[in-house]
Amino acid sequence: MTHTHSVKSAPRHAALGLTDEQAVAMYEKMILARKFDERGQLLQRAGKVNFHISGINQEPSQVAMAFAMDLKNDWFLPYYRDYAFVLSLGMTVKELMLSLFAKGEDPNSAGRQMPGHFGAKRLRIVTGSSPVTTQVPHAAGFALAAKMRGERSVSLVSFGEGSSNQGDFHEGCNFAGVMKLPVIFVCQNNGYAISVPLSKQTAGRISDRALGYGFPGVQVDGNDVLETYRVFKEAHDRALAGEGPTLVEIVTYRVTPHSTSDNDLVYRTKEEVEIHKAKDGIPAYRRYLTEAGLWSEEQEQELQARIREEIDEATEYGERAPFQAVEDAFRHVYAETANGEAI
Amino acid sequence: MTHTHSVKSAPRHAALGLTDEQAVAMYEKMILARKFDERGQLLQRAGKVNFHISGINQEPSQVAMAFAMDLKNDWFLPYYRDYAFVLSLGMTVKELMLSLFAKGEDPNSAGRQMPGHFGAKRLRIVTGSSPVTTQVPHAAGFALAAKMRGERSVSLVSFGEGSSNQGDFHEGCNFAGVMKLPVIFVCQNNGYAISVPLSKQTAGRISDRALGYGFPGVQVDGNDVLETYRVFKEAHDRALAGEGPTLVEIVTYRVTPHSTSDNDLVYRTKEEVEIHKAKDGIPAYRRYLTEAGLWSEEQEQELQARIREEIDEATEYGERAPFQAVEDAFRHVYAETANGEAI
Amino acid sequence: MPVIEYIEAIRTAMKEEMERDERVFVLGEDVGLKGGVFGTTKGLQQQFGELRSLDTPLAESAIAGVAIGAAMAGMRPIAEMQYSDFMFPATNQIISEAAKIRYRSNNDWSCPLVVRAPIGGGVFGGLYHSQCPESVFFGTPGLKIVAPATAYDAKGLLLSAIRDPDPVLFFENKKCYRLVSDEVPEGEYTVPIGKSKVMREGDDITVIGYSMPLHFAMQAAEELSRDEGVEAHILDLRTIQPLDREGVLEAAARTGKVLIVHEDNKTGGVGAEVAAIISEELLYDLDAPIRRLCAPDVPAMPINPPGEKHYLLNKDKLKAAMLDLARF
Amino acid sequence: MPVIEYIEAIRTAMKEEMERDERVFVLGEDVGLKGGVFGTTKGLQQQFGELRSLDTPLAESAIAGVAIGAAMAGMRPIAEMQYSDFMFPATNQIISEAAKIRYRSNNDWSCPLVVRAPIGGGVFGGLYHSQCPESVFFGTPGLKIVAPATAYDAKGLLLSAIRDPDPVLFFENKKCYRLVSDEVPEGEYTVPIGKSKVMREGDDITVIGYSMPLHFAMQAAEELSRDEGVEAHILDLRTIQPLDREGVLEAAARTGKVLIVHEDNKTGGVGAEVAAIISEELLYDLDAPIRRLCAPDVPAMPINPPGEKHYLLNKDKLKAAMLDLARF
Ligand SMILES: Cc1ncc(C[n+]2csc(CCOP(=O)(O)OP(=O)(O)O)c2C)c(N)n1
Ligand SMILES: Cc1ncc(C[n+]2csc(CCOP(=O)(O)OP(=O)(O)O)c2C)c(N)n1
Ligand SMILES: [Mg+2]
Ligand SMILES: [Mg+2]
Repeated sequence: MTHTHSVKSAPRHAALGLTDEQAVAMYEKMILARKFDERGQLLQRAGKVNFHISGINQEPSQVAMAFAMDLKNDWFLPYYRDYAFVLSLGMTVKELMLSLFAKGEDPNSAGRQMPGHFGAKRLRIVTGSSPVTTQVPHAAGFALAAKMRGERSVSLVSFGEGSSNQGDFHEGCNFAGVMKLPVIFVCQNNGYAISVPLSKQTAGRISDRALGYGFPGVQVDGNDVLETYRVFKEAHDRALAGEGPTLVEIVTYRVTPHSTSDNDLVYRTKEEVEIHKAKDGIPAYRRYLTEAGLWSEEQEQELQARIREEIDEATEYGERAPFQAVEDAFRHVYAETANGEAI
Repeated sequence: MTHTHSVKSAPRHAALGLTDEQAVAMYEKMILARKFDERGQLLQRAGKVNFHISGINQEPSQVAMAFAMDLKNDWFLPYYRDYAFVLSLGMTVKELMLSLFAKGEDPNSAGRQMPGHFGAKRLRIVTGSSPVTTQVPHAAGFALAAKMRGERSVSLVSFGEGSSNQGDFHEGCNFAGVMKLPVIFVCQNNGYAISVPLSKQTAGRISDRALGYGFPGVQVDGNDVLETYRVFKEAHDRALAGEGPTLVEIVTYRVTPHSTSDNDLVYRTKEEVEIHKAKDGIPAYRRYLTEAGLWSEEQEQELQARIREEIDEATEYGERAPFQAVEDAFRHVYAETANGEAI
Repeated sequence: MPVIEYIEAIRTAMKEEMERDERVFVLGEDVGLKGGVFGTTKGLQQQFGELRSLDTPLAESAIAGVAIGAAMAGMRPIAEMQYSDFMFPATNQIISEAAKIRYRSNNDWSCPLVVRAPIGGGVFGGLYHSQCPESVFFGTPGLKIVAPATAYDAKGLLLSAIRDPDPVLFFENKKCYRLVSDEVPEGEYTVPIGKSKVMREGDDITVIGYSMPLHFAMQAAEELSRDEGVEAHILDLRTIQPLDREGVLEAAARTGKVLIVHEDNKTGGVGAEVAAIISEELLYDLDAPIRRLCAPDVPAMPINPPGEKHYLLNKDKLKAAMLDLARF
Repeated sequence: MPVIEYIEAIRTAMKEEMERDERVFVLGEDVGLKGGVFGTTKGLQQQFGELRSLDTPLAESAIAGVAIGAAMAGMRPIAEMQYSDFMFPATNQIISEAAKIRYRSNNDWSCPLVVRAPIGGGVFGGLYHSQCPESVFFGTPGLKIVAPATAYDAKGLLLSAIRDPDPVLFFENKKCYRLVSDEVPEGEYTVPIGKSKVMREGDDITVIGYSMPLHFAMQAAEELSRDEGVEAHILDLRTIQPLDREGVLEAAARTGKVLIVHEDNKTGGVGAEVAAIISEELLYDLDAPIRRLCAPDVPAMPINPPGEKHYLLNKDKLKAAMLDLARF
């Protein structure tokens, strides 16, 4: 796929159909996600929570993909690093904190699942599990349901590049391809699957795989927010136009260890990480907004303060909230009747 | 991949490195397989056996791929239509008949498995099962073992185009690709998976899938014996040279119903089948041999007679042979010690 | 009431439910024009179109996974596995996903899915067209599993399965398809999931089982009644998960002598759990050790006819075991 | 004799066997430089190189399938599943292939493969990092399944598993990794597959189980001995397939009161088969109904600490159940 940035006079975001408010909102979501994520790391180090898994450095593209979607009609099947994505879909920091602290009020799983296992029907975020890539055929199933019911709905599913080597990737993509279903497959290629670098995962290029399923595959620099938005917008348009799926490979890099349980310096160097940290898409996007006259130092400080407060409150709330009562720990294996019996 | 038939003076087969004897032997194997297969159909219709599954029309390319292999060192993982392939590897018609009649002497499984489930260690033919595509990662495993032991051995695995949509295709190809293993993946694309046409299996081209695993994919006309041989020879050379796997998509057509249990006219027309029957690669190859001065009407009659006799004998032998004794029916779940106990 | 074949009962259930509820659709390999390799979905594509009787690519994990997605989206998919032997590629989708969706989301999401799969041997299908995979899925909380033995139950349980808000594995016995026929009401009725059924009353021995072997038990029981004066009490579990504890205990208590039968191999089968439940609850009411008559612990039956026969249960094997127990 | 950790025993077994036999290699996710997510393969890549401690792509069906191919080719692969929760994508390769290769080829081919997978909870891993998948594979003829509880058995059984001519599933308990240490001889020794071990002798009640819960049983037994004068006889199955029938029957007969324990959920678990065997063979020697103490029939434990604790067995739960049985 080739493309040109055609409109000369309008700023890039406007040319892509984004309002100034949206362009700014995107920035705010990135920062919110980054700060939440940093807090998660702190809380784990402080021994307040057992585990945190980070999406740092992947936020710019996650926000971009969310903003290209139709929040009222689409279906979302994120993976565990998608904090910025789900925050952009309407999940709150408080909800993420409830999940991080595994508390009963957590809408994702009532503190049953690990953090990063998103799910909230009200936000059309589909419940996810730990075994990677199982959500890929589910996304095809949501799209099939939409097609059958004649709904204008697209499903977006994301996963890592390691996970794209599972059979379910192949089967799900092929199914969606042959039925021309409205699905956007998103591979967030961050270079590692725990300790295993891309070079040991595959000798091919992930985006090239789409060809074998009969639909387009696009590689995009995840640090380039607006270009990522453009690619998703196009994929979304194709899906709605009945042209079928698109595979988007977001090229990014995992700057944190795999999770708080991982020591990444066993398998890569600090230097390598630093090189990629320097390419962070957030400052670049901030510069873009500043140059476009949409952002200022004052706004930045206001935002940082607001977010800190939001996260502080959420942290406190999450920490204090009760766990799910143990009497309820075994409920919902099957549907219950009105009086609480299994049917 | 493009290629030219370069050597002008020498006949095509010689230019490819095939001796006259080999060129003729290839023809004989095709006829043998065809006649065996026709007998299988007859036997089923006569009620002598319960089931037959046919490889008719796929023989030319199956023979070509066998002749490109090193029978002493390579490993072979065929699928159920590969009669011509296994006959070319050294399995006998008698052995195939024993399998068709499910008799105890059948080297493939002692009459435990359905016909078409090949396996014979002495011929380096790896035991296969019914669930399709499981053999694909096995082929990578054989190649990995060869690599570890420094053996000059290639593994060849075949399967249908429907089967290429299983997760194991993806996982096996990707594994072999990333480790540059000496494997030849062979998709015998015969247009149908039971009743489901290619157009409902995938919107992509099978051979294009190789790209996503970082190795070449080639499509070849399975009715063109010598071109198919050339493609396999090249794949074999690449594998031995340490250049990794090749995916070969043989374009062919299933002229018979899926098996003797299938009525294909429910889902396709007689006309469609006739068109493809007319493209049979065997007469074309016979013409080639005749024009090259290697084959005559007399030789043809001698061959037909010889094969008829061989098949008659094998049929009689197979029919008369005993079933595996029921006392042995439950043996070999686990290894036995010398005195017949499970260890 | 019309007497119809077991396979016809299954087809009718799908057809009627697809007429009643447009969320219901069937997907699988060859379910479309061909109507399935056994003919179970015959006519559905003609009546309901390509989308609702959907030929899928040859990929069971996708069949299950796509169906799970569609179920979460509010549809009522029936995923057909061509043979139960071929559902193992879908294990991860069934066990990690379908079974856990409600629980892991604390009831926010659910997965009203039916997976239909033909089990059992006796069709000269050999190792991979004859298996009983029950024990693989049995014991996975979050799944329901049914395995009807009669046409009546096949239709009634399939309607219940389709309407059930949770994932149900529907194990239909391919040998029953055309061998078993019985009275099946026209139109709607359901057989409740989780309830066993007394097929025959008797006071001498109790036979507990499910699916095809029960027909051998019934034949054997008639002969034993006639020839030996032994009266067998026969319980069809019908649902194997959740097991009908009360039904099992009542049937076992009735005679104090229990024979459990299934075609799945013995070790680790459903019969072990039935025996364990009885030995947990009824130990002092037993007049004989709990016996199990099942397939041998061998991967699956050979295709050659003597080997297949040697492997499978039949009326005579049942009769011998039942008589032996009666005489204990 | 040196006292070492359970995880160290596993690592040592692999290391020593890789030194002894160059056909042995380990493959899996992160088993190379990282040495596994638990550290089980630490140092192996440094010692044996990239091929023999092989980082695979993230694809369990390929890990199993490639290992099966290599095993048929004459190698002795050890396939590591990062968590047993993630081995379900490999189910088809394990059940349809590894388990049936010898049988289907009438002994022409074989599949000497070990699949190692960490089972069990108590590490705040939640639904998908805590499961016990035994019941899924248990009952599949052609597979052997071991599940050691001690460092000694872990090493000895792993050596036996690697040398076994058939596929062995090696279920190591991740909670045991660093919690359990015991005396382990240096160098070579094997623990036979298929033989249980009496961990403690006693005449009042019999506890039969495998893996982590046995340690709770041992602690509870000491307290019961001291406080109540109840002496428990404790049998470690060690191998869950094939079950040691004689060992089970002997242990059950010793006291006539049997409690079966495992962390896998109750219904359809290994305990059901143990109960069934006893009720088949020893009915008249029992002084109490056969009891089972297992995880609840719930998909898996929640990650939140109270929920996890509520789900898991522990010394107190064992003690209460053992005392109750003793008093029966
Ligand atoms: C089926 C399965 N196997 C193994 C794991 C353990 N695991 C969790 S994350 C992970 C690496 C995933 O890498 P990638 O897909 O690249 O995503 P990333 O974490 O890099 O974002 C692994 C192996 C799992 N969750 N599921
Ligand atoms: C996992 C699995 N699912 C279903 C089947 C049943 N089945 C046997 S052959 C076949 C079609 C195979 O089609 P293709 O791969 O194109 O090979 P062909 O028969 O056309 O040569 C199917 C669905 C099977 N054997 N294995
Ligand atoms: Mg990654
Ligand atoms: Mg085909």
